[in-house]
Amino acid sequence: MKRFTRMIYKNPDEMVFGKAKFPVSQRWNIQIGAGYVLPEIKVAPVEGSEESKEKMVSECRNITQSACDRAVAIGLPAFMLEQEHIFQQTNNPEWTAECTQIQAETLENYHDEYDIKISLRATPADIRLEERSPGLRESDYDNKVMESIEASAANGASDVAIETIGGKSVSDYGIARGDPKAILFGIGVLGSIDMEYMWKRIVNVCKKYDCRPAGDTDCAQANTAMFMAGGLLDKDCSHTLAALARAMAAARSLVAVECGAIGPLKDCGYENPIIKAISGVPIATEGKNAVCAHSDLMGNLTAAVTDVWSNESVYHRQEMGGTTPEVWLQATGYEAALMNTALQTGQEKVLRDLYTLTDKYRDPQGLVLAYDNAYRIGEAIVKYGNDPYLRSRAAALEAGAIINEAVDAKKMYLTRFERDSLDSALKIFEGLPAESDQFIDECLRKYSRKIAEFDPKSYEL
Amino acid sequence: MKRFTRMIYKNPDEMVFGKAKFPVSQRWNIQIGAGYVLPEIKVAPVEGSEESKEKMVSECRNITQSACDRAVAIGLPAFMLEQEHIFQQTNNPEWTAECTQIQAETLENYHDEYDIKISLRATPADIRLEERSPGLRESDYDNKVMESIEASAANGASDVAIETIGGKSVSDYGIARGDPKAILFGIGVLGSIDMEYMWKRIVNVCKKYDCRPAGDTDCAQANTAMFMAGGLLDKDCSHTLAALARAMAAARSLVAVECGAIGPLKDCGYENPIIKAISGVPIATEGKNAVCAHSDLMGNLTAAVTDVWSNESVYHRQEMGGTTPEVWLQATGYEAALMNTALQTGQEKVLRDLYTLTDKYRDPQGLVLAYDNAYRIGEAIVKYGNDPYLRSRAAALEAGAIINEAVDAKKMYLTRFERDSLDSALKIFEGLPAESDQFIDECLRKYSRKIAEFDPKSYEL
Amino acid sequence: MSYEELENKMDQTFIAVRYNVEIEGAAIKPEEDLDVVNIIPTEEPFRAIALAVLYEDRDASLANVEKALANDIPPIDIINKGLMKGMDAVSLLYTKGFYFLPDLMLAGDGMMEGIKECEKVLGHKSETKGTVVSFVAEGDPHDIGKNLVVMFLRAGGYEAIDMGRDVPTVDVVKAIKEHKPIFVTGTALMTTTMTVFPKVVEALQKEGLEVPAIGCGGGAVRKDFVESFPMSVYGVEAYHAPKLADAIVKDKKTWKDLRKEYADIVGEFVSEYS
Amino acid sequence: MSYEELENKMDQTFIAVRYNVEIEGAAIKPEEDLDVVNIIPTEEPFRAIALAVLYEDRDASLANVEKALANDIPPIDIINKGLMKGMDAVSLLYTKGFYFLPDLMLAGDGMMEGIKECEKVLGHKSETKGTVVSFVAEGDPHDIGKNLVVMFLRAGGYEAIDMGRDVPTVDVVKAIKEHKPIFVTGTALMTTTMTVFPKVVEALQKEGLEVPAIGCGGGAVRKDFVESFPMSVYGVEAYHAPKLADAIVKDKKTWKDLRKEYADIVGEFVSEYS
Ligand code: B12
Ligand code: B12
Repeated sequence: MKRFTRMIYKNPDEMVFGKAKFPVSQRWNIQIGAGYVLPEIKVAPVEGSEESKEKMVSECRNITQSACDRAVAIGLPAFMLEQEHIFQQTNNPEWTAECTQIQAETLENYHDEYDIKISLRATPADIRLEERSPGLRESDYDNKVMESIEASAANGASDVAIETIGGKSVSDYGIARGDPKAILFGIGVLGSIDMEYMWKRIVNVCKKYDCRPAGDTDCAQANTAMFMAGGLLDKDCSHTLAALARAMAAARSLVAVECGAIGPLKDCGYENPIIKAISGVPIATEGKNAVCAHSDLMGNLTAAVTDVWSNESVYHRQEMGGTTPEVWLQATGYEAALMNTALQTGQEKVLRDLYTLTDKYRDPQGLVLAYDNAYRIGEAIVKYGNDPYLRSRAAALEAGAIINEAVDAKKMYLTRFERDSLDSALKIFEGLPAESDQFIDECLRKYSRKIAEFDPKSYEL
Repeated sequence: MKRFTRMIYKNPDEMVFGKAKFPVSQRWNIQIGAGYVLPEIKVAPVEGSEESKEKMVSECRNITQSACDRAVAIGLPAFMLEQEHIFQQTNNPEWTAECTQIQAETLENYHDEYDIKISLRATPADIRLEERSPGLRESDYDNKVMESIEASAANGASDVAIETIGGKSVSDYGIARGDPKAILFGIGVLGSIDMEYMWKRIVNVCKKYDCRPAGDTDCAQANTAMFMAGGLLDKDCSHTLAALARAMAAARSLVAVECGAIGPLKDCGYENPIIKAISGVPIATEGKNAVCAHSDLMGNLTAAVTDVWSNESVYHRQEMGGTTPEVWLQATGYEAALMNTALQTGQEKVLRDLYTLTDKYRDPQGLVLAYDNAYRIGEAIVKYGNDPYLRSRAAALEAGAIINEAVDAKKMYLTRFERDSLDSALKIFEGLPAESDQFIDECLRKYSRKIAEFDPKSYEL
Repeated sequence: MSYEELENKMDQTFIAVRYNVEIEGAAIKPEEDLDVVNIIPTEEPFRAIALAVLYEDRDASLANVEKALANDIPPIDIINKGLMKGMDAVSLLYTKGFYFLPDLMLAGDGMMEGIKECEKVLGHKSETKGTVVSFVAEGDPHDIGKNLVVMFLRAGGYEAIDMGRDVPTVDVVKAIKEHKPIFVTGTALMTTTMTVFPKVVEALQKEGLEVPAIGCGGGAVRKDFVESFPMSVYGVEAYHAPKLADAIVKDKKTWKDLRKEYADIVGEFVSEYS
Repeated sequence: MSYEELENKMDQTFIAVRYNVEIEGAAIKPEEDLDVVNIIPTEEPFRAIALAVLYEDRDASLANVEKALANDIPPIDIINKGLMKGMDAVSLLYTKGFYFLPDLMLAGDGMMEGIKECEKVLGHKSETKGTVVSFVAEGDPHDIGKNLVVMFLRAGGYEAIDMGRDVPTVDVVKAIKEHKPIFVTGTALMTTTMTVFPKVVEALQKEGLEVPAIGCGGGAVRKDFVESFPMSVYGVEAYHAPKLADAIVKDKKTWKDLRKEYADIVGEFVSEYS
């Protein structure tokens, strides 16, 4: 496995939505990152659809057909449909097979009739449970995940993505207690180890089919921190600490690309701009059109360098304006159209900068993901590119420096809680050992004892 | 009453979002059209809330509080809350009073605590029924509407708006049958007559209070046409005819301003850009963040010269990302933030042009509302400014010319249905009498007979 | 860069595809459509009568009917073999996407004109497939959807009693008692007026009355709401109304069947019914 | 214009106001907060024990408790007059917005450590306000919400049985039989796993079992869904859990009461309960 030790982008200004250094081609005449932005639609299966395979297949078909109907009704030239599997789909790979197949068929019909460009993303669920022996590796659940990935690839998915959960037990502990060391260990070390285990296999499976290995997000860790951080007035997780967690997540999610994933990276990876800067792969992101799913503090900023623009996920039901697959594809479709107009008229950098500046100082989490700062974090990562521990730590330190500079420049203002937790985290990180082995040893000793769910065997430690 | 016979804007390029020639000031430190765009949130009361005054009051309070909570959670500097009354509120003015009061109180608390700028818009329902004697004038329903407007003004609304329905009986007939003459009569003549009747009284009521008379939309007519026109593949109303109806609607909705309404004009008036060009008042509009309510074919274009950006209306219920007042305020709030960033950085004209060009050629309805074309239609209207009939006709002819020029330039492509209905409508309009009286006479003779609901007495004809 | 310069840089199809234009086939004469050929009678005077409806020519329609009546053609035949066949063809062309709503409305006007002439000779109302009662919920002024429903029902051969809008719930119940409809259609466009539907059902149940089905539709009405009380079925498109009525009349379907078989009955994918 | 130039033109407060910073009051010492003064005992050694919890000092907490036990202070008093008071103050500061979740977690760790010491002396588990069973629905891996619920319940003086995540429904029923909880909390973050809740209720009903209430919460769970079956109440925030439990234990509230009085019971505006 080749680690990234240099940046693919030469400077941040090169980065812009709709264009990636390494565009991806898929069936049905789709190119991603090749000069246009694709809108994405994703809808959660309705309650009850999990009761039988037939219901789930019909649900998947219905979501697909509604999305297609609206796409042609409003003239979208292209779109991506993602299906995030629920437990039952992944746990029963034949469900995966049939669901994927009906979706592929439906999409192909529209492609044939209207010449519309379509991409189908399948996202099997990572149903592994660390606390249930034998844990993350070679358990029954682990096998089902791989079988489902293969069933997706074999039955018409244009690409597969996943949100793996390696290291979650430790990072959860760290996030809830504001313990920066646990977060670094959970994300930077354990997360990266598990990524390698998963992604080498995923890439091998995809090679057998006309299906691309896309990417993985640190939903289980950095998004948990972001969720707990919540709005400006919430008090469950410091927003500066969440910003550091995000920076570390980039070092972790990069591993998928190092194993052969080619993008577009999955939508809920808010760390994706950093990975794009490092590796040049196209990315999916979400923001102001994902308010149905959750509230973030950077609804525009996340569009700045995106290639696929997503609604994250929404209940499957009726709105006054149509069904939710219709309504939310229209939402992301119109935003993508705006970006494409900018690309066509050569104004993409202006729009990118407006997107960015709208949220750059709304919250420290947005600040570190502004494309210029994302690039800086990327540089910090590749500097220590060969060592997952050191590169996550470097990412966190750089994110801290970025926040502190903005504070000094009187552009970012922090609450006491944010200020204190940042200072304390940076102090801890600065004092950590320079050797990975030593850090791992320390952490194993400390956290194996404190965290019941954490099982070093799941990471071959 | 002074009719507009000259344009307030000297050229289309002067028009941009967030700025109006005549900004409006309201309580709670709000300025509209004074250099920033306000997001608007509107939520339909849940089923069952109509059962009692107590339920409706509690529903209104709840919507308000949720919206405020999210506004401060994501750092919005300002927003507008609109409450569109349902039948029971308007029909029972004491409901209006109490609902408005609780909303004003709740907003004021947030204003006091957070220094957030807020505007409260009340939109009483036009519950008059032309077919139920004595019709639109001096019926019981008519009185209730005025009482509700007064109750809104007296109990804390920052402004009042309304969607009056004069002329609907005839325009409905015309829209369903593709009869351009009926549409012109219904919108241009009957609509304008009824507007005058309503708006002179509304402006007088508002003068008594710290409440602004805002505006009126042609929802009942032009939006009905737009709704029937639907998506690209729908077949209920020709999109070219809907475009002409929209142009006529501008001539009709302008009457509110001529009677003393000062804006921001109400969100669902897609004709508002034309009226802004003519009169300089600020406007509310809706588009890509109103997909919850309906699908239009110009989700970005409608933002180009807006001052208040609305979600139209959504079910009151839970999303994964919070309650709908929260979620949809966040949606409009983030878009308004983008526009405000553009204003701050001097890039507003670039963003305006991107918004416009994204939809200019998606559909003929968007084409005629692109700000340059909206301006042209405005010029056609003021040229015949003193005559409601002639100015609506001129608006329609100009809209037709705009579409035909775009077709000739090979920028707009029409279906046969659109082509034929446009040709036929323009031919009919060109052949109409040059005198209002003669046109009215002809129409009275023709449509009184054919349309059971139409009652000339409602228009003093 | 100026607006014009920006505009000139654009390739519009990159942003928005006008699929309506893209997929439009060649223009054909309506009577040459293969399915229409099978519907329009070959025998005169019925062919001329049907074609006048197909061509939306109200005057010609009237003249044809008058001539046929003068020639002692039975009014029932004029209606069933002529006017209705023309309208069937029109409906079909609408479903196929060649005809548009105004075509339907104008053809319908022509057909109704002809039927009225025939009824004058008959001395009574002509037979219909059945009676339907249509209303807009109390407190609701939105009536275009209802108007379309009524139009489609009439075009489909039903007698549709149009009760108008903002109709007091008691009046709806009264009308149901009076007309004993095979189907009731209710339209509401607001969350706060769709609550009338369960009230109608309750009132009917109290009086021990039943109708095969109440179709509830309109802008803000949701399927989950409509299915939360009995006797009702969620209606999606106005042109589904006669198909639902047909299913009731011809296939004796109940509201329970309609809920289950909706998409099959209307013969197309309906997003709300997966 | 370059990115930097654009950025330099901006007045950020025009776009986004950092209300968290704007409304922040002056820093105060936790023990000087007026409400905290009323909670923390003045008498030693209880004051020192409570303050150690308030300061989230696990080592000091343990040392204080050991000293007090050595001095023959009854373990029950150490828990109730010392440790729990400290935790009450911490919870209060969290509610007031001065303390944050990590404070709660760390103070909780300190408290638990102290309680364990006391229990060693007691020879059995200390009395709690009651037992609660907490689980994450079968097929659902999301567990942070549940972890918070468990933490808040424990901080509030309840024995919370943490069953983990992806818990087979039969095991939940078994645990309820075994522990006879005064309250059950279920967490599900997916539309397709929240359907476990009514199944639990059904299983209980089949066996003729009842619990005062099952609180159902989590990301994708909606109130309307939870209220579509009996015995359940929709839970919004994790810190509401002990308040709901208190209402059950102290005020004998049933699930029906909880549904009706939720906002009052938790003492704040709750958007989902208007
Ligand atoms: C045009 C319009 C108006 C016009 C109506 C003109 C007219 N000719 O009817 C006017 C201006 C009068 C109007 C007024 C108001 N409106 Co209005 N209006 C609309 C709008 C934009 C379009 C409605 C329409 O004509 N659609 C086209 C027709 C053809 O559609 P349809 O009736 O739904 O019918 C279709 C199907 O539903 C089906 N169908 C209908 N019934 C049945 C039955 C059966 C059996 C079957 C099979 C099918 C079927 O057939 C049709 C398709 O083929 C809707 C938006 C929306 N999303 O629906 C808002 C909307 C309905 N209005 C709304 C509101 C709030 C109002 C007002 C209360 C606003 C105010 N305060 O002024 C007032 C009402 C005042 C009052 N008296 O209470 C809200 C309702 C929100 C809510 N509470 O649920 C909506 C949803 C807009 C929004 N998102 O805010 N409105
Ligand atoms: C982080 C996250 C993950 C992480 C979980 C990490 C973790 N530590 O638990 C990981 C990566 C594992 C994950 C995985 C998946 N996820 Co996920 N995830 C999320 C996310 C972004 C945040 C969840 C979270 O931790 N929130 C913070 C906690 C504190 O909130 P909470 O649990 O809701 O608890 C709060 C309240 O609900 C309350 N509460 C909870 N229970 C109770 C009980 C009582 C009694 C009371 C009073 C209160 C209460 O207390 C808390 C607040 O104080 C949500 C988004 C969302 N809107 O919720 C999606 C979300 C839940 N995930 C979703 C999906 C689809 C998945 C996957 C299926 C995706 C996939 N195919 O890979 C997988 C699951 C795989 C599987 N095994 O089936 C969807 C579910 C959609 C649906 N079907 O309904 C969501 C909604 C995102 C979305 N909009 O698409 N996810």
